[in-house]
Amino acid sequence: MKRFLSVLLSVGLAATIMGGCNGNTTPTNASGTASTSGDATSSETASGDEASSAAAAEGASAKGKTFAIVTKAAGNPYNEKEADGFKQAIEQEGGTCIVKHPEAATADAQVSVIQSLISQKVDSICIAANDENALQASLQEAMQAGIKVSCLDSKTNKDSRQVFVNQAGTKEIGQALMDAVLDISGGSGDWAILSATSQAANQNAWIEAMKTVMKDAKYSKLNLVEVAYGDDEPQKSTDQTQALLSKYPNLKVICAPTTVGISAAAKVLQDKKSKVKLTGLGLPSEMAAYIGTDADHSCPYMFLWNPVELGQLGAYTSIALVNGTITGKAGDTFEAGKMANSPYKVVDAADGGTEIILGAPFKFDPSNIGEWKSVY
Amino acid sequence: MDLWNVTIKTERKARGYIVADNVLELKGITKIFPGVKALDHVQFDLRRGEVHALMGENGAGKSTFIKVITGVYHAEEGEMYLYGKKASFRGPMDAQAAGIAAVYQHPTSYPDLTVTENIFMNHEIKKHGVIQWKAMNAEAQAYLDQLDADFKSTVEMGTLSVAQQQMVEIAKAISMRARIIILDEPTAALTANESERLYRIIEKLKKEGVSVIFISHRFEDMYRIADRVTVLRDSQYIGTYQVSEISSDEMIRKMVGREIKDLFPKPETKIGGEVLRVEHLSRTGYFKDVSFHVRAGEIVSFTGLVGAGRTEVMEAVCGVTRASSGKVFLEGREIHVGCPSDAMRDGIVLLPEDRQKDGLILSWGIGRNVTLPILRTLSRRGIVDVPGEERVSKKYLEEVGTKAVSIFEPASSLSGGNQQKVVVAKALAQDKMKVIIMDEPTKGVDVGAKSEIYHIMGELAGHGYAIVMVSSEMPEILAMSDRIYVMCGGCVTGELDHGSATQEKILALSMSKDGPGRENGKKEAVANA
Amino acid sequence: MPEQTPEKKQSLWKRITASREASLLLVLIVLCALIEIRSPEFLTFSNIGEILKNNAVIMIMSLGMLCVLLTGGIDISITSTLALSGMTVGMLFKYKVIQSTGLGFLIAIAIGAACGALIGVIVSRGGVMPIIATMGFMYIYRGLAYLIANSQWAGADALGSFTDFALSSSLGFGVINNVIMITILCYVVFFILLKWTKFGRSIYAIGSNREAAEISGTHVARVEFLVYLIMGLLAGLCGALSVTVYSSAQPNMVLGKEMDVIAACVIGGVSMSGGRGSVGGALLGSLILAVIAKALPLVGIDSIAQNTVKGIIILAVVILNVVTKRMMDRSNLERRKI
Amino acid sequence: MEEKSERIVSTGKKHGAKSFFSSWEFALAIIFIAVSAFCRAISPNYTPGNVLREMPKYLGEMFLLFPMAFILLMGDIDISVGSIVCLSATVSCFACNAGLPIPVVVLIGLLVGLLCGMLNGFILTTFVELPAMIVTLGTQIVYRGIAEIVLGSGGSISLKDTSGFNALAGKVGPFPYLFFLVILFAVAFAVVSAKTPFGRSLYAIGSNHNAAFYSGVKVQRVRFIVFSVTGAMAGLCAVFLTSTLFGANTTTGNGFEMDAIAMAVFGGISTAGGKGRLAGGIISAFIIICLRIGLGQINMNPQIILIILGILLITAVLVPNVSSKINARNTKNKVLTRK
Repeated sequence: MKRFLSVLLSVGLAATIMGGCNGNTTPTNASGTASTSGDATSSETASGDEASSAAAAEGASAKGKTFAIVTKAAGNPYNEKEADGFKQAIEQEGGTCIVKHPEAATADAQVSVIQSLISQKVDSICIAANDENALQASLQEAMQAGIKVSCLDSKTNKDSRQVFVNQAGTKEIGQALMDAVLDISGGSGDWAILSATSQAANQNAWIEAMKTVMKDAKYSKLNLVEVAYGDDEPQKSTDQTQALLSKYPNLKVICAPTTVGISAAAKVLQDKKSKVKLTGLGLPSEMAAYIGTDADHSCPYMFLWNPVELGQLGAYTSIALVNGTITGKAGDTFEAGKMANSPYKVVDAADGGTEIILGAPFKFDPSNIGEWKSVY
Repeated sequence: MDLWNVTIKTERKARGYIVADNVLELKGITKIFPGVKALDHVQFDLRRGEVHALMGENGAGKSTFIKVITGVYHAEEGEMYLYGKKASFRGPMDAQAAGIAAVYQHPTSYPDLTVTENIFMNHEIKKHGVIQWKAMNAEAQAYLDQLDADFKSTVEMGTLSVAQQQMVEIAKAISMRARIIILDEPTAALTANESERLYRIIEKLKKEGVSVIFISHRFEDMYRIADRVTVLRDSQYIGTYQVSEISSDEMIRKMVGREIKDLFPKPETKIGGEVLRVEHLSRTGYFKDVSFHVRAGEIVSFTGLVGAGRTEVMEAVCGVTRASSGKVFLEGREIHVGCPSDAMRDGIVLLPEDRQKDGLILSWGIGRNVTLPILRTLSRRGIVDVPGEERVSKKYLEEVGTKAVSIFEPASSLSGGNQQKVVVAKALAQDKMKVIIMDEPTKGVDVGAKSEIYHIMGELAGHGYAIVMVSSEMPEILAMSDRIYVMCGGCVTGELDHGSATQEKILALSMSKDGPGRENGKKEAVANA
Repeated sequence: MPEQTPEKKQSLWKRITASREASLLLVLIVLCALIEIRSPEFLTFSNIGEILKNNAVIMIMSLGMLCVLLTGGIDISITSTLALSGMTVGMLFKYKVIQSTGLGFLIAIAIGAACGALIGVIVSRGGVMPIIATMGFMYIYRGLAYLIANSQWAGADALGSFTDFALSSSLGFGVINNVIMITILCYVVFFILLKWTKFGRSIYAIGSNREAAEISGTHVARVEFLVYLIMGLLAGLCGALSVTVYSSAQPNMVLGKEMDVIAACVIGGVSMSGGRGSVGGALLGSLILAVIAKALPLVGIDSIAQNTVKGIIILAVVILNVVTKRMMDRSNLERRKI
Repeated sequence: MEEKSERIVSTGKKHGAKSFFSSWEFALAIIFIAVSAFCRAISPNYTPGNVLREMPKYLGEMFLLFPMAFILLMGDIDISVGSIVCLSATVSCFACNAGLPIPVVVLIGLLVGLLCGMLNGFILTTFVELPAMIVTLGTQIVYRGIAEIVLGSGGSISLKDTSGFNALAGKVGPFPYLFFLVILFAVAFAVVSAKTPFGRSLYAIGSNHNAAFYSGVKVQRVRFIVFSVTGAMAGLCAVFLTSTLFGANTTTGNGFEMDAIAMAVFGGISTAGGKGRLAGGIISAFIIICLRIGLGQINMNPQIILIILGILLITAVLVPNVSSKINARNTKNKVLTRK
């Protein structure tokens, strides 16, 4: 038995040390890493030459640098759009982009992704966190390793990031959703929230924002009966919605600030031809079938920002951080390519850190859903 | 009364009446397993309506030969003729279709299914693909009645005793309208009167023109029931003889290939003081108020019908199961045994009845099997001293004369007799041992090995161990034991000493009342394990 | 022996405790009654319909799992198979490769059957322990589902007419919803299969005594293969079903639900060592789980406590079963005259 | 028919050099070298420093591998470990936030794990008829469920003061404490399983628990001990997980049980019990870890990595089976040709 262990250990050390020697001789450049990755990753990472050609065209402020984006989970179109936007922007600027989807939608899985990125000596990491605090250790390690760390879509705590790229001011989202609820309910009545997982940082932030907004007198007739959690699973979301309906017979509005939850709820309501109406945050491509003001559509209108743009802004922020244009302090400003409200400004966030706000949430209604459903 | 009129009721195409005199004939059968030649040019023939005994030591190839006939194995060489026509079975189904049915040593039943399903497995009564439960239950019950069985066809197989399960197997054979029925050691698990009942059934079958191949280690079976006997030895064909014309000594010589002088060597040992005393031991549902004692150097045997509670008593004494009341004394001091390890600590060692299931770890080397109970004593600072372990196991295995290539040879590759020796060695290795309880020590053991085991018992007695033997075999009981306790229905119905004991007395005592089945007891023991 | 005491001698209570199905039915009825008292809207036609519809997937798959467990095996890859087939169909609709609902179902079932067949070969021919083989395929099929999805979902809009299937009741003669109808059909088919066909009985035979089955000429390997194939086939069907029911195909569909399926079977009295269990048991087991999941929010138990309650009930049911069996054995022993 | 002499001829050591080189563990060692070399080739960043830095994330799971190997050797299984990790991580986080000193927090973590394990053991040894699979399935759901209740609607907790746990994540040179601890436990468990009476009794129970019981092995006591130890080890795993995640949530430890079982089985430990050696499990664990790290560094799609692992697992079991079948056929033919 001990013999086997000794075999194992000696072998292991031998292999790694051998590795070490070679490691020192070969220069580690990340684009090389990307290109060795085979077809599996070619779908995700830029193939090197394309990037460099793009770089030649542009003023190439990111040439030779590697930028990584870590999404919340694989197999989710919203995250994919985000990543696409990020990639476009980076490649336009001539940098190399690494898109990393964690194995599962957990902070645990994201930790190993970050660790791997540190090994690859990327220049910046832009991450949509699955848990606000769980990533602190690894992200701080990354920053110590000289990697610029920013978050987008869903933030980490202030100590584990330099800046947070916020899709829309948490307050604005809360405000917009509350007004929607007020408007759809006709000013009074019971309403409920259908959220994603109970530990999703951004969800909880928006829910808090809504609650604070609700303190205002004009919402006094609204009565929030329950916050249900659908865990971003269609089945659980469906069950939860049905439970809400049967529990609160005179429920008027459900607000689902999650792309999975809202489509599940929309289906339930529409199938039942229920009088309960729905609003929240959802992907046009998923929700097109449900949006309409008439009786047989369950969702009069909903909100979202453009995930592609969010990704792009994330990319420009990363570049700005890497080039030292910004340090993540409030007051810094930077150019974000051809984006609408460029230049962007770093402002103080509620949690004591800093953030960059993409803009106000965008409203999708029957008038414009048709054109957007094909976009994202 | 005619067994077949039962089956006629079922609409299944009746097979044409057989004219050929030789129902079954095999020539030059050779079967090879990885590295081993299990059958070497064996020949055999079976006449219509005869009972043909197949004798031979364990490992002689009897079971393999049967499996060839029933199509489970496919012989590399040789032909088989069925009713004069050349036949070759691709699988058991072909054999069944050809009217060959086998009742195996360990009933190959489905414990979770009902008797009906067991009887009709693979030849269910179907109406366009749909199983007809009513008809099947009725027919199954009819067969059971023919065999005057004492249980219903809707009972779960797992709840029946071995004897009852065998009856089901035979009913199955009849239900398949088998013209050739193979009984593989049917009496091994049966007591005298259960065997008698089986004999009657076989005779009934004979009258119907059914041919029976009968495998057994008991000469009394052969002489009682068989017309001819074929002997195998070391996977070779030795010969076929008229039972009426061959003496048991000849038989033994042909089977063992050598002379065995006195099968039962009972040495005159001086009997010492009392070692084990059991007082008013009871276990709800199994046995009640059992008291007995054993003295040093004494061989005491427990006998009675299967289900009389003999095994259960011994298991309770050794802590396999808990007795509900009663006291156990070892050398005058009361002991409390909660589990086998306690019993071993005190010096009581049980050689379980089913050595394959409870006695040995078949996948292990025989050496390791021997040392399993004494590992702690063999280890220094918590680490097992492997060389020492191998020395010890080798010593004791040789002491009982185990025939094996090495102590690393897996127990599964040994014959029944040698396996039993390993179990004995395992007991001997425990130096604390004072009392050794052997449950059916010669069950499924061939003649040669039997006498060796008797030798060992004699020696053990000589060394002053107190020996308890549970057995159903009259000859060995009468020959080997100093005193005999007879049990029936969970109670000790009598105590006889070597001089006064006779077969008649024992039978009388063991049938003084009828007792419960034993299967649940076994099950519980397993559950506790 | 208890089995030999005639049935009529036993009291009704004994007969109920003796039959697993009966006692489970009792539990279910009591459960429903209690919930009904707490919240009267529970036993409404629509609500029951919802329960059946949302749990159709679990209920159907527990049929396949029943067969697998009966042979003494286990299959933890089913939800991955489900995701793979469901996702494929979803994508086919999304990219307008197919339009017809029927074709969608056929493809899903075919894929499921193929997955099951592969497992069947590995287990029955390759002699790999079922738990290991299916654990491997759990990763493999789930991974494939993700690759096929390629970070896309098939939403209601993309699926188009396929989603209507779960709404209409064309199969149920306009009364019973299609999904529920399919569930019922599956149960009828399997009830017949297991009770009245040779194949069904040989499944029991293998689980009860493998060697005996081999000796008495049952084609063990073939039956085992078929069992896993059937399991996969049902998983494929459920893939299509869950896509229509939730009108969305996502690669992480019903992640980790395989344990619920196994739990349903075990609660239903299916032995994990094989040979024991019935279609009725599977039905009741999955129904009890479904009712609990549905009822907890209604009776005001915080949905956070749902899992705890579920787990406790699983443990309680299996332990209770052991205890009652022991008690019956003891009473039988005491009835014996010595 | 092989020659059976009257006396026993003890044919020397069974585990001779030959059997060592033909052993599964040796094959695994080779595979390990191959994998290291492969990763080295595909990723320039696969350096000792990086590997050691990325390892702790995975090493924690090895605490589950060791006892799981014991359980599998006994022919049992425990699928509740992942949930035990979740529960004891949660509790120790609460304890830490309550301001208790870190040693106490660690002890609490271990204690919670131990208690969960003991509950498993208690149920399994009191109701021996129940298969471990279903019992641990039940407790799996319950333990995670309790964690969910404790965590409340937020569903997650994070350490207020991370300094204590930070200390646990410390390093000696490039080697994290965790690494040494894992090696320590690896040796300890390996020795126990291979060299001690207790270890032998594990194999005995797994091979034939009846015979083991009749031979004086206290089967149920052994099972209870092993399941309890498993719980405690899960607690240890939880503590170190917390030291990297600075918190816990309802998904903590998801699927750890499957990883542990996969490692053990890939290491040649049969789920049927009685077969395999812990060394195999340990080597295979390092193989899997290195493969994950290496493929991760070339940014391979995580799903493809999972597929690869799945295929590896199945082939690892399939290949020996098939080859043994073929061998059997060959030897048979040999005999045929000899005569």
